[in-house]
Amino acid sequence: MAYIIRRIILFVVTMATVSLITFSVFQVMPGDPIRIMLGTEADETQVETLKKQLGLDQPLHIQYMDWVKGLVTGDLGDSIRFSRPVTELLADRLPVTISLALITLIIVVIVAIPLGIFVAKRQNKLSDVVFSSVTQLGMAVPSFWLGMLLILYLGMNFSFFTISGYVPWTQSVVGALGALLLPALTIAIPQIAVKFRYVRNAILEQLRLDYVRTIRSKGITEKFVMYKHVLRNSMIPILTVFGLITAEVVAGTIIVEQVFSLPGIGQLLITSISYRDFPLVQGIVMYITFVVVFINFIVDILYSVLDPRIRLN
Amino acid sequence: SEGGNVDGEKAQEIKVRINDDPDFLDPHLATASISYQMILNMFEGLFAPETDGSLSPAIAESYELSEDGLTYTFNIRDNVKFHNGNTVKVEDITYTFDRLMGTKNGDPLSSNFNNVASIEAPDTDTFVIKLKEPNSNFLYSLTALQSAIIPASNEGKHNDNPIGTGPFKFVKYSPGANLELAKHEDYWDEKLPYLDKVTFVFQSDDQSALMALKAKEVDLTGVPANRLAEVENDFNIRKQNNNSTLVVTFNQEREPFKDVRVRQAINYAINKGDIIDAVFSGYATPIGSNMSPAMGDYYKDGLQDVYARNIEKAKELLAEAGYPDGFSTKISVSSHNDMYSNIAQVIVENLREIGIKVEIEVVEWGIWLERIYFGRDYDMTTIDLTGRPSAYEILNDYISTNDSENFFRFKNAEFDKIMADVLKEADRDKQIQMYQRAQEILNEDSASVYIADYQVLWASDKEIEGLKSYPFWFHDMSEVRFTE
Amino acid sequence: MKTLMSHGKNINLIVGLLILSAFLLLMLLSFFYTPHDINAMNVANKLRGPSSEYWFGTDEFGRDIFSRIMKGTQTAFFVGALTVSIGVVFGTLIGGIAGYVGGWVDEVFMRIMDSFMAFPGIILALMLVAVFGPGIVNTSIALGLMAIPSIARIARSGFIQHKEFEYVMAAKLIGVKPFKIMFRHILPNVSSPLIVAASISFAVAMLAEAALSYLGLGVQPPDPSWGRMLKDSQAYLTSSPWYTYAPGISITLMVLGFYMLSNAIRDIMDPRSN
Amino acid sequence: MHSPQVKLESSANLQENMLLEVNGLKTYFQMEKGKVAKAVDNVSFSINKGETVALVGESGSGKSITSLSIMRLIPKPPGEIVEGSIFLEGKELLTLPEDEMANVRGNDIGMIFQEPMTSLDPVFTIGNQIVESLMRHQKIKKSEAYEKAIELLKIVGFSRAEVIINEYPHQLSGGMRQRVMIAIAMSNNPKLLIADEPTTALDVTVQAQILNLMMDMKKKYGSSILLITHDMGVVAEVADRVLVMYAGQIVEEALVKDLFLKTKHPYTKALLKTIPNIEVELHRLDSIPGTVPPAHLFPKGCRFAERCTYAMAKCHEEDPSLIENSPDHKVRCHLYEREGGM
Amino acid sequence: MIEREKLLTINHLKKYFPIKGALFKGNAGQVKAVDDVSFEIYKGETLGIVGESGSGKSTLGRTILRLMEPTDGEIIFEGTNLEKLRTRQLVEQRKQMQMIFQDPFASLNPRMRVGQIVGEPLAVQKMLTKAERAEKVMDLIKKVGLTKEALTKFPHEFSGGQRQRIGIARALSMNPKFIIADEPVSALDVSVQSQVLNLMMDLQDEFTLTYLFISHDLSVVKHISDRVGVMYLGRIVEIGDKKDIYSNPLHPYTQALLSAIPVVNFENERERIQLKGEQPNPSDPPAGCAFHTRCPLAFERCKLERPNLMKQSSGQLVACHLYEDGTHNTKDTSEDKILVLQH
Ligand SMILES: Nc1ncnc2c1ncn2[C@@H]1O[C@H](COP(=O)(O)OP(=O)(O)OP(=O)(O)O)[C@@H](O)[C@H]1O
Ligand SMILES: Nc1ncnc2c1ncn2[C@@H]1O[C@H](COP(=O)(O)OP(=O)(O)OP(=O)(O)O)[C@@H](O)[C@H]1O
Ligand SMILES: [Mg+2]
Ligand SMILES: [Mg+2]
Repeated sequence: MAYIIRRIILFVVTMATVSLITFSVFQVMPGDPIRIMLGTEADETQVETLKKQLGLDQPLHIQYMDWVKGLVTGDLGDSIRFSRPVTELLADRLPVTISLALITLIIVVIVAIPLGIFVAKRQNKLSDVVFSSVTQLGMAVPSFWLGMLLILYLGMNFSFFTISGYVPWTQSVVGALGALLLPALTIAIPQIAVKFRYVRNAILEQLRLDYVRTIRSKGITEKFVMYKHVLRNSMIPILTVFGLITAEVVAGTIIVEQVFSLPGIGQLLITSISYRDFPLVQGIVMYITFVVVFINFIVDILYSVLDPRIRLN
Repeated sequence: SEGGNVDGEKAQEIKVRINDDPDFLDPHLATASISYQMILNMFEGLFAPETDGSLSPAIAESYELSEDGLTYTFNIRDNVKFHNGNTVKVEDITYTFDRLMGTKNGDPLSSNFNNVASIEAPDTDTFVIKLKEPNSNFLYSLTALQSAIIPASNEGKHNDNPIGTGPFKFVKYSPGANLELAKHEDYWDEKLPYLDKVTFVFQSDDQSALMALKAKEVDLTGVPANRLAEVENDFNIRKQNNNSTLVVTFNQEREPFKDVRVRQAINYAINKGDIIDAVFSGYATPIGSNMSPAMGDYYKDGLQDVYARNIEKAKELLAEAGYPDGFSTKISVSSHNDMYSNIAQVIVENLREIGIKVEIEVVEWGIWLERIYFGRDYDMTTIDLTGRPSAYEILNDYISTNDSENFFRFKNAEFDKIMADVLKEADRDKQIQMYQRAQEILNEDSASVYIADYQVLWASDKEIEGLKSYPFWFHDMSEVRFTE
Repeated sequence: MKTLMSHGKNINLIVGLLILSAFLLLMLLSFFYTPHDINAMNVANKLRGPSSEYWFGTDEFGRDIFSRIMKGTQTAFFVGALTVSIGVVFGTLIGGIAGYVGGWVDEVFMRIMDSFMAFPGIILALMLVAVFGPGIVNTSIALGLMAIPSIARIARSGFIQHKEFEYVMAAKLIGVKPFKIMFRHILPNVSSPLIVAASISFAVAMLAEAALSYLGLGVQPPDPSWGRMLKDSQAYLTSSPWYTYAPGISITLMVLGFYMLSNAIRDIMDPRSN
Repeated sequence: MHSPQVKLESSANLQENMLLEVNGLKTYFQMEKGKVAKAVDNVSFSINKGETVALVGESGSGKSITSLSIMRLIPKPPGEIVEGSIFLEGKELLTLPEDEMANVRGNDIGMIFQEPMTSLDPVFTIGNQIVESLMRHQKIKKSEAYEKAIELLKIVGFSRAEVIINEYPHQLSGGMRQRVMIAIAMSNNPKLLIADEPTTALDVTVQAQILNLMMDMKKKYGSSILLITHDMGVVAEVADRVLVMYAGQIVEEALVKDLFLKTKHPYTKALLKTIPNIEVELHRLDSIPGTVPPAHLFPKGCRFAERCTYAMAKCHEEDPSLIENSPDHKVRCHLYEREGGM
Repeated sequence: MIEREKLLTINHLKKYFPIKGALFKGNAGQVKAVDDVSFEIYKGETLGIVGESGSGKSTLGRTILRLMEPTDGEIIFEGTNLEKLRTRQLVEQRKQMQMIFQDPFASLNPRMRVGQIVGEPLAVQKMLTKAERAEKVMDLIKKVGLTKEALTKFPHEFSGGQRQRIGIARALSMNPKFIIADEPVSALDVSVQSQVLNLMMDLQDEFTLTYLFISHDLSVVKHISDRVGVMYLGRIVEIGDKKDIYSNPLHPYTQALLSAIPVVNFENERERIQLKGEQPNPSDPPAGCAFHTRCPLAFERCKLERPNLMKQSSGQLVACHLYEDGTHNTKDTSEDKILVLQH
């Protein structure tokens, strides 16, 4: 219990720090959102009117307090550029990004874990060497380039894939898959490369421990040693890594949405940064970090479920 | 577009790719040219811009100008309906101008009407505007670009649920994704429009857009020149002079750009052809002043060849100006479009040949606006000046000392005088003469290095007809339709 | 060197070093010589495929891609080295102090680091680049700042572990000053994971630079950057696909080299594996 | 107390009474650059039914590897049993298929390890780990297995067995864990219990508890014990017979009293003298110079020669063989090659 | 030994650790690693401290040297009150007091050469010139039985026993009067243990050193010590001359400890006192006498009242209610004793 309370406090502290960092970064960022929005044709009168309307003439600490108050109540303010609530804009884009992230996660999990186990069982054999080389190559390819290559070689040749834009699930499930599969693969491939290695290492790490020898000395067969004991114990370190995946997949979507022109949060974020649409960017960043921190929080809680040493401390 | 409708006929629904979201849907607030590209389909002014740069009557059926050139009396067309079904009344027109000028409540939304002395609605069909000074260009501010007529009853909702009188009405806006419009059944021109639905799809990346076109995910898009070959056979290609002015310019308040000889030297050194080839794959029209051939009669031909590349001459001029060994300077460009840094790279190479060492500084668009454009804190820059329907605006904005947008800090008394006089000149031929002289001055004085008006290459479904090109950014959908 | 040699069998080490030294040589050479002037434009010659004159073809300005790839090694190593230096120096300092001093100092430092790590890397990079502005040095600074938290964590855990070791106690006992204990005694002993982290950071920095350049916010012209070239090549992906291969493969190889090196270092330093 | 001398007289009896026989066991480890660590090098010994045999020697002498070889739990690679035979009641273990060997482990042979802190799976309950062992080798239902587990825990001295069974290893102290390990090892009444330094990591008072418990269990189930230790006190108190290992070889084998009172091998002699003893007051302790050579650098000849005060020229040249000096006292030393060597 | 000169006096020394991982300070309690310990050490003697793991032996040693700040109590070294010293003075004082550590792997900086390690104290304290330093280091290395080749090698090139010698050389480099040896031989193989013990005894004679020798091995402590203190859960339960403690242990814990040691003795079977249960959790020690939960002789009072160290007629000090009046309590307790016969 104390463990969970401590995690919750950490969670809140982290989010508070994140909000302060986010807000401060935007204060020191040069560039005026109104001028950017109005461009070269901006009319001085229009600029002044807008500025007043958006409350950008308030002192900083008041702006921050207002913003935090809004955050807590779920009101992220209005976008400058789209003059509409940030939450609404997020809600529009979320289905794309969430679908992409989930598909990616599923691909990574169903490939990386079995592959990791497979390779761990064949430690030092040829396949281990081969996989390790392929892994490193997978990690080394810039994801957007991988995306470009996938478009070039798969997207252009198979009509199943939609190479730009998004098809809502409600419109066509096949269409949605066609639109999301290549981008998901683009993010997943380097992730699989990294993650299966983690799985392999976590398992090998466990196999080295004394308790495995005890289990073997009881006459337990290798299958049980691996799937009942070792895997269960490896899940603890593996979980940490798969917790981190969220952050990486989200980061991945940002770039990949750009490559595949998917109207997700990442794309919105990038344009909003260049438009200096503070409320929107801050909202997106807070939202994303919230998800990341929250998932890690859940992972921490899951630890305590998996690991009695934490649960019963 | 998706499939056909029940009777096998092509559905009259089009998807048009647009680079970016509109800044505002409220036509009075919008300033970005990209917004007008879409929203002009929903709005009309008293007049409508034509493809050749002239004006045609729209909500105003006809008008009269008083002798002194100060009083305009407009006769309002009968039975023009807003999208909400209400008929346009003269009160709506008064409301529109009050809103723009900030005369009734709130701040002015536009400075275009500072010259207006008064507005009046003497009867239900007549609307009168009185000016403080004559202005031959005034009618140009009466199109939907500057004064779209909007209903008084929609006050407070103009941005969320815009209502106008145009051939298409607002359905839904999904920020970052698309803007959906539908046919305005009660449009005053009964033949129009043909299309039932128009969807503007936002997609910033040209490469993806091209692929979307190939995949039939959009019906109309601009394509990058270097990939024209890929679509030439399967799609209709229209090359539209953008009526924009791509310039490489300098801060003329700073040394050494104060000196016209330095500016001319740079003009002689820069190879427009290379820029056009490398950056636009050849699809651009070289220009010699702010004006593009897209402006028809107003355009002064020949200026584009005045500064044909001549390194010797450039060096001579530099030497005369006191820089025989050149100098070092910096070109600051925006990162929002790769075109600028690409041009800058050519500039660096070109100017190196006459001993000018140029450092490239790439800044974000926001910073460019703040520091270079509004702050005028720069040596050299390159930018594409958006085209406008009015010759006056094209020449006056950005250039004339009486315009606040003159970020070149160009000064020329004769030029300023012409631009002042032209407003008082009612005769079109004389106006043309004056405008052409103004172009010559810009060229002689090397107000900047005029590179080109690059072409937009529109690729569209072969079944589409009725697309029109304007000397500014406007996807006019009113006469567009799918044929068999 | 002796330990390095005794791992002669290590594929990672051999291939990693081979790749990196090839690039290093290419970089050194590029200071004196490139087959063509890297900026010389010849628009008439643009987008030519690979030939004996232009090994990797020419770009849209008719510049020699091979020469620009060569010059790009300078940018790559510069960005990598600056990023890693910033990350390692500040990361070690922060992590070291937090770990060694402990208590509330540790708590505060680590909460801040946690918060930075909560941001997906690319977001932080985008925000920092927006603050500093694009360009080679600014990009490296932004990426360097991003590298700090993970390095700080590694340093911290090393320092926490080692400060309990008896050799540290022995040093305290003979009157060695805390700062010297931290950096003369402990640091060399916790340096192996830091070296591994540094070489991974190098790889990560190159990938991040490429990503930023792809978004148009990274290294800017006229600095030749592989990431930028990759971005430029996208416009010609279908018409001149070979344009994309040169920078794409260069980045991949270089990153691969650093990953392999880091794995090799890890293997050498950690006797348990293998 | 049994008396081995009597039984050794008839070889038929010997066969009948012999539980484990290890012959010429060689377990080598492949190291980098083709170096080979001869961790166990030609080791032969036997254990009789009901007997407690102690295996002593310094760190690195090959004690654990010998025991793991019997269990066939040598990590391969890098280790491998390269030669020898191991008979358990006449059944050759080294040639058994893996699944049959698994039936032997935990059933015929139970094992306890040195590190009680890490030898149990941290994420399963104590009960789960005992039950797992029971159900692996006995055809019983889960509920029955749990009852048996509670009983076992009571036997190893837990009064709160019902509670302990649901606890996790980290909730128990080292001594308690070692008792759980004993419960697991004994769960299927093994014929042989191998205990690899079961008390080294424990405090003296707890150590005494554990040794007592092992001896009790042995009495109760009639198992044999192979006890690995380096504590001569423990050896004297619990063993019937002692094997002394040095550098991968057995250098002396004797009944426990003989080893202490009629010590033969110079190494054993030296070892006994270096140990401080609370029963004897000494001003200075003897010590053996130098250290045990690492397993890949065993010297030529007698492996102890470098540290031996009695070493002769021959010792550096020729590897001595294990000489059966008297029926149950064997020694590997050139001094004893002819009768009455020392 | 009459009128021995006191070198070090410890008065009511306490060291409490807050429990880690607790959410709020204060509510989770503390580990009383050293709890009200007092004793003296006389010049030239060896005081052995024995006790089970976790009884606070190492903490005691480290607190005396102020490597850890004591929670309370006095440490008086040759008349100077150590716990009041400021850093500068402490460094000065510490030249007199050095330490030898348990783990021969962790106590030497793996990245420093042996010469550097042994010479570092001199360098840090800026004692002697460089040449003199080198000479002294050479001297020391020879004293501890290593050769000068050792100076340029790294610690990992040595065996455990050799490393411990290096640690001893380092400790000796500042000519200390007092050395705390925290389990200096526990990690060593039996055959090497004796080498190090012998070396320590030789050096004690040569340099008139005073040792505080910490170990959990009663045989080793007996071998090297003049006096012995027995610790249990942060407290000293019995302290006195070696011969008294070993031949006539009074505290039930000491008795149990001694009887638990397996010995080579085939003549007479020993009576073994077996303790119940395990050492209690140090963060939650039993009230009263901390040992009462395991004590075969415990009675009601032991649960309530904490006994203090009392001088006994036989010479040693004992903290046990059985000996309150300074004489052996003859109350018959044999009923409660669990006797286990061996063989
Ligand atoms: N995995 C391994 N790889 C290489 N060599 C090994 C391995 N395991 C053991 N050895 C070698 O085998 C020798 C004997 O090891 P073993 O563990 O049997 O010693 P031990 O007598 O049990 O010592 P200790 O008292 O320290 O437990 C060691 O010297 C070591 O060199
Ligand atoms: N730095 C610390 N923080 C918290 N608790 C500590 C710390 N150091 C020691 N302790 C606790 O203090 C108690 C005494 O520890 P100490 O190391 O002094 O025992 P010890 O007698 O030396 O044991 P060992 O024989 O295992 O070395 C233990 O319960 C330990 O958990
Ligand atoms: Mg062992
Ligand atoms: Mg200790």
